Amino acid sequence: MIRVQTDDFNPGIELEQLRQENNGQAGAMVSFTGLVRDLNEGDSITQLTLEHYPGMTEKALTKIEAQANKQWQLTATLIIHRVGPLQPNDNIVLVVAASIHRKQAFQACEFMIDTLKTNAPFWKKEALQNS
Amino acid sequence: MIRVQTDDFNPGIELEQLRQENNGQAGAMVSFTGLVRDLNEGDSITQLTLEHYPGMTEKALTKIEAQANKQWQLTATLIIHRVGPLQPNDNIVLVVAASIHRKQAFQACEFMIDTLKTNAPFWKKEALQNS
Amino acid sequence: MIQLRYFASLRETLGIGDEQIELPDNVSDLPALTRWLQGRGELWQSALADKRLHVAVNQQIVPADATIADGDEIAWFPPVTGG
Amino acid sequence: MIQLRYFASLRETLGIGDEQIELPDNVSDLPALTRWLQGRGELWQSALADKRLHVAVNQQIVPADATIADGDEIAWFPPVTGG
Repeated sequence: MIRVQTDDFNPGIELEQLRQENNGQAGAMVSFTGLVRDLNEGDSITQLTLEHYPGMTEKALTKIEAQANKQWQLTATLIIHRVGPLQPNDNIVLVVAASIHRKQAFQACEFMIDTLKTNAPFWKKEALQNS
Repeated sequence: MIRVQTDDFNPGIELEQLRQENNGQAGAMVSFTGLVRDLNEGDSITQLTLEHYPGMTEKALTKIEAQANKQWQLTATLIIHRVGPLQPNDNIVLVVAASIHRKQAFQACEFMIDTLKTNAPFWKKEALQNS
Repeated sequence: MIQLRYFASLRETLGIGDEQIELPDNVSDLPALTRWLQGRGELWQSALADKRLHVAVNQQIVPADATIADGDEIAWFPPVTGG
Repeated sequence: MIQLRYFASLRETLGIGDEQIELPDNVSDLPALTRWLQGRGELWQSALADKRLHVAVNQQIVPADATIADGDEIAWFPPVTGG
């Protein structure tokens, strides 16, 4: 499943949901959470805005998920990506892969976030803001 | 941090706790959740009991965590492992690695669960139980 | 008509996010369309000359010499930085 | 005194989880201790002959020929299956 949203998400609720649906099938669930880093330690904070290409974004993420499911034996996959204004330490992205096999879950999760970083039409715009 | 416990744990609460403490430091958080697989589709369920070697278990996990922190640049690590009776689909183990670098978080998380599987004194005992 | 879209820093440079235009005469591929747009002036000339730009036709990344047709949606954007 | 511990299927086979014994005379390494324990009878003889068993001395995995001393905690167990 894929989701693109301005609202925050809760990785814990998503993982618990996937676990409930798992029903004893997969023994391994690997998640990647991307967070907004706070690059400035002084008296200014980073203001981050994530722009995307509505329509193409969903197609790109759906394709990434399909590629992972083709290449590895997965019982569930999930990609959630936020857009819009973000604060330091905010969740940006969540990628989850569940599998019978631990190694496959790791490989699929890493493949999805690596491919997302190079192929999905998101653009970060950072701006310093004096507090 | 490491924990060995009979009680269930909630990966979501643990991840959110780590995120709150992260404070904008790490941009990548990778988690592995191990679940009890339900190997039987018929009218019997798997009864799983996890035995361990108290004392040595904690030492082994502490060593695994220290090795990961030595080998990779991590901002936080966590290993939680359950012992005692477990039901199908229950959480068994949670391993988390947070880092500035995505690749390092993946490698450290996979290293910790791989090493745990070969070096930490846990033993699964499965028994079929007619329902 | 074709739909043109510009994203991120390119949108800011050009001061436009999207537009609909008639497919210009004798334009049937990306290089020809880019040259046509660059004819709009210095700003367009230099902005679209950036070799790092990606182009998507109908929401799929395509090579720089891809063909285009009436009804297409064509988007230019800098390297993506999501995740 | 030395502390002996047996885990998992080995504990079930032997019917004992742990015991404290005096360090037997002339026993200063694992092979000698194992032979001494195997002298307890057929059950011990065959159970401790399993090459897949691991041994930990003072809660650290050690090679099969490790030395032991008075006060040590020595544990035998089958391959681990956690995670």
